[in-house]
Amino acid sequence: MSGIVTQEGVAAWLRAFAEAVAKNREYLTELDAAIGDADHGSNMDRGMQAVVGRIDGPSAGTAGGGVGALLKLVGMTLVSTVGGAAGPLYGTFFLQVGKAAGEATELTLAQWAAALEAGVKGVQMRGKAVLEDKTMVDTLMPAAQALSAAAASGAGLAEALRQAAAAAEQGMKATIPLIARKGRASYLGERSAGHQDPGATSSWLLLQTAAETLAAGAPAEVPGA
Amino acid sequence: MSGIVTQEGVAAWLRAFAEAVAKNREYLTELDAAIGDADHGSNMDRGMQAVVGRIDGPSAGTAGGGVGALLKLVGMTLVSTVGGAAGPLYGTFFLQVGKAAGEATELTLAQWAAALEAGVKGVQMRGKAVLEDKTMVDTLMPAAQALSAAAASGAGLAEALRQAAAAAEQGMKATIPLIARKGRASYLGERSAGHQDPGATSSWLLLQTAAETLAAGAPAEVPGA
Amino acid sequence: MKKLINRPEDAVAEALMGVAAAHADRVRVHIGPNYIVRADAPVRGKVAIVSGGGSGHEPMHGGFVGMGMLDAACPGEVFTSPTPDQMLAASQAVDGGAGVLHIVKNYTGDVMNFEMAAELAQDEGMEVEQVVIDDDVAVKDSLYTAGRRGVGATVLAEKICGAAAELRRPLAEVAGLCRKVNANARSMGVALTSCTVPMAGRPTFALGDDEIELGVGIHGEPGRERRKLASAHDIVEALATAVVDDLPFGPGDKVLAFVNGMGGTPLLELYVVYGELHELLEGRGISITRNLIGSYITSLDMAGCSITLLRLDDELTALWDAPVSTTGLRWGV
Amino acid sequence: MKKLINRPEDAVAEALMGVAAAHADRVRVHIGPNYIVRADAPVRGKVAIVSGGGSGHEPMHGGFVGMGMLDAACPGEVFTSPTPDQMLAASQAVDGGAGVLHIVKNYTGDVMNFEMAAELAQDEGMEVEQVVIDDDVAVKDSLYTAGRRGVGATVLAEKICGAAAELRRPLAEVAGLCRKVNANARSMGVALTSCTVPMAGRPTFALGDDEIELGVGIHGEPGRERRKLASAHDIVEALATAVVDDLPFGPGDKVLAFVNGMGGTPLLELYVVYGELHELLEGRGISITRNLIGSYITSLDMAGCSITLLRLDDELTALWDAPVSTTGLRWGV
Ligand SMILES: Nc1ncnc2c1ncn2[C@@H]1O[C@H](COP(=O)(O)OP(=O)(O)O)[C@@H](O)[C@H]1O
Ligand SMILES: Nc1ncnc2c1ncn2[C@@H]1O[C@H](COP(=O)(O)OP(=O)(O)O)[C@@H](O)[C@H]1O
Ligand SMILES: [Mg+2]
Ligand SMILES: [Mg+2]
Ligand SMILES: [Mg+2]
Ligand SMILES: [Mg+2]
Repeated sequence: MSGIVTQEGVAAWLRAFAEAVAKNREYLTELDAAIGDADHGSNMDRGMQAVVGRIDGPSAGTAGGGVGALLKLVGMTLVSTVGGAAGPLYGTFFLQVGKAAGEATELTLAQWAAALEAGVKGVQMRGKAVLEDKTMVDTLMPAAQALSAAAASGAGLAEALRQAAAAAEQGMKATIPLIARKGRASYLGERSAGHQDPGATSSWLLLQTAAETLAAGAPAEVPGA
Repeated sequence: MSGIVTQEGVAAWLRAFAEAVAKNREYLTELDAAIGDADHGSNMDRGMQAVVGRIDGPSAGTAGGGVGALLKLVGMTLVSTVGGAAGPLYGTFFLQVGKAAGEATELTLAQWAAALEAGVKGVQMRGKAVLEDKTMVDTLMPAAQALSAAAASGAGLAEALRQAAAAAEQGMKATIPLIARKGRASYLGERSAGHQDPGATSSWLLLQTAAETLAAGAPAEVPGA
Repeated sequence: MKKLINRPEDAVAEALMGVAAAHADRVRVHIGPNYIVRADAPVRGKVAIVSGGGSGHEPMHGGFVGMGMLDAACPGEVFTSPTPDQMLAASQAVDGGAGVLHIVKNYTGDVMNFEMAAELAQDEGMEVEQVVIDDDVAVKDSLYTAGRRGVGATVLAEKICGAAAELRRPLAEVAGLCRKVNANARSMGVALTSCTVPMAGRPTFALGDDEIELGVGIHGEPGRERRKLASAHDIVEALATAVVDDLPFGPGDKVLAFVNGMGGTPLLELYVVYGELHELLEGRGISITRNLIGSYITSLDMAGCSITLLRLDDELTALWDAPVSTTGLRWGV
Repeated sequence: MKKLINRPEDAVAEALMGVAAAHADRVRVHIGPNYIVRADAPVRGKVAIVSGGGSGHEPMHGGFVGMGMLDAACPGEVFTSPTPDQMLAASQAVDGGAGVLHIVKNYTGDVMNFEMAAELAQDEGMEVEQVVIDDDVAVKDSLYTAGRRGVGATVLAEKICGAAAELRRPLAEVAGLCRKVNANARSMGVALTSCTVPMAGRPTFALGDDEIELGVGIHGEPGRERRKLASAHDIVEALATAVVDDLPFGPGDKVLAFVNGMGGTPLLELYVVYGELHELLEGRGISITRNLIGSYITSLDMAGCSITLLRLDDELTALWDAPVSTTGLRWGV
């Protein structure tokens, strides 16, 4: 076995994502100012601060229930603190990943990839966006697909997460020329082209921090193994 | 007799005053902007345009009734078109001058001076301002007194009007250092000092145009006669 | 200057035409001379209440014409007192035989024009009483100046006197109530930005990006002090302290608290102000038993607010609660 | 940025505290999650009506809680949709056993959060219907985008559905009425200046001294066209023509005309706008049988206005006329 996703790894990932959001708060808000309403950075930061407060707070750990319970707590927290479009979307994402992850405290790469795919489906069910609508779906969907493909091809966890992050980055950048068809940016019509989507950008941070943290607890991989 | 005030002379005076106000409209408003609410020029202009419209309008002249009736018409017109502080004050001034002038179509200098004094009393009755409150009274009162004094000393009409205008000018300039105690400028307290009072300035135009027009119909005077 | 108007000189008249078109069921608008009267005027046997002043303070006064408040309002040009012929014609139109009360804000122009109107009305045999409102503590009261300005208390006086008139109280009593409201009310305002008079085309006064004018008048008259921009907490403290200390209001007093927007300030901020005021008064043992929050006596597009406190007793409270039906203030009917 | 607030991040919560302090007789304010409910909630046997959205549009929605209108309002952060837990808790607090109607303005965030709230409520056995309002003709309607925004019609729908609920009409019927209002209403707005979001600290968009944004959204979203500043006549023509032609409204139609201020525009100007609108509609054979003029769905301190037309029939007219008792809208009681 070339690496498993553990509950501690997931917690580390969430902390790293929160930190990345905090660091990129102004940047995300600036991207949103160009084609939205200049709040994506503060929305996500408010939400992820609340998430960290809960998973590291006094009542943390007492809940038990494995990776699934942890991620459902994250989803509920985002739903109730973020608001706007990002709240239900990221909230649904984590709720669905958590549901798919179930009560296990450790997941194989294949299980983890399937859980992510479920999360992306949740986002699409909630927001009805398809690829190239210039949303976070443009980042999340290719990333989840890359993860599944890597798992199917027998790649190790760290390598698979790297491939997912690379796909995420590509998807994020691909939003730049697009004309938005969903969310607030769609009011701009053609004037939305030429700007990178803020939600696609925060989603890239999500995948990037996953690559940096999720495989950390796993045994070192032999390249090419 | 060294000159009488005729109904035609009074009409010419009113036209000249209207013209002077129109020409100084921005100036009066600027003075009012400094210590009031920037409307004295437009208030007086609106009123005097209406006055000219009435005394030269289609129904003009049919009224009859001499100088008194003419000036009462002026007073009523100002009262109903100017508003603010200047409306009742100038309105009362002309109403009282008209009342004192009575039904005559010609007035001697002494009669005219007495009429003006009645006008000033009207202004004071209405506005309760005394000398040095930094108002139009500072122009009107010394002017009327100068006119009476000249009449008593046997001066001719033209000379008396010149002396009244000179007193008016002096009174107007004397408002500059004063701290306003009446009207809108009084809210400024000490900050009103250093500015010439707008109402005192329009009153100077009134006396100045009187000197230029009221004696015009009268026989030329022999200086010193 | 950015305004939803056509020619500046037509703004007041066109707004009046809008009022006429909108509210024919409740008011009649007369143009030349300009005045607004309630549709059922004159009301037989009822004291008629007439007010007026320069335009630019809407909904005051035109928006307060109706059952339980004003019988007539006389709008002047923007920030310019109306003329006596307006007040005379309006008074004649609403006189129901029980006399007419003129509620006058204390500005030299308003006072003199209303005075002339009263003289003319009395000449015609009308019974007229006038009460001058002067509640603005930003201006020092003195016999030797124009005195305090009339601001927020005007709205309260019009409501309370209107209720008394509906109860068919006689003229002397209604006028007495008006004086009582004035005696028990104090106000002060603050500007965050200047207003812009349409005819002038530019802001009346210049205020730095980080400055406020404490004690501003509703025509943009200067106040007590120009200050650095401060928190709602500090601004309310400055306004409320000046108001409370002037009357003074003391522990055990019951008050009506009126937080008024100047025209350009949104309701969200007025509620922040009200929250601060509530806390401050509670700390001083003064209890708010009635309140009014909104933009009722405005200064065109000025951003800012004013605070008015009125000390209440049972009589004033009952009259405040009585039904009123105007476009600006309405309850109980 | 000049605002009567303390820390920007506290503005919404402090305004809610102000509402709580001011109107304890008519509403209860709950903090964490934030919502406002009428003081007598739940009303047994009555359909409960819940709305909500970002703050900054006051008096909408909190000012419309009360008899004859909303049972609950859920305020989000400024211009940010509230969260499902607010809507769920509010719905639970007002459910009188006859079901709950959620009136939702069509913005992606609002729609999704209300959807999640409905799912949660239904999980708990509550009967919930949702109607999405999308009346802003400035945005092209399309299946492939977020669709038209919800603006002025929201206020009218809340009033009319509230009246139907008071008459104990069943949930399906009240929801149907809401859809009927939405189907018969169209709006468009104009900005003369940008709004400034407290947390952002500077204007949302830049507009030249001689420019206006035609078709602006209530969050400062871009409109159809940036234009040179124009007369009230021309601006009303642009707005009203777009609105009339969209439904379209035609000769013989009876309409409710709603002239709404964006927060920084004084009433005087709204009446000038109303006068122009009245004339334009008359010229097209459309008669205004009801009207509403004032700042009811605002965009913080934005200067500007919006025009909403609602085609009326006897049913809608009667429900509009029915008594309502909220701090923002009140008559008949
Ligand atoms: N229907 C949708 N489906 C997926 N993602 C969406 C959708 N609508 C908006 N988004 C994402 O949400 C982001 C905006 O989030 P945020 O600014 O927090 O919310 P809001 O738009 O309500 O202010 C967009 O950049 C986009 O990626
Ligand atoms: N009580 C008063 N008595 C005499 N003159 C006065 C009085 N109050 C004001 N004025 C005069 O009126 C002038 C202002 O007139 P105007 O600007 O037209 O009216 P308002 O002050 O109402 O805007 C002042 O400059 C002053 O000369
Ligand atoms: Mg956003
Ligand atoms: Mg002036
Ligand atoms: Mg003036
Ligand atoms: Mg947002």
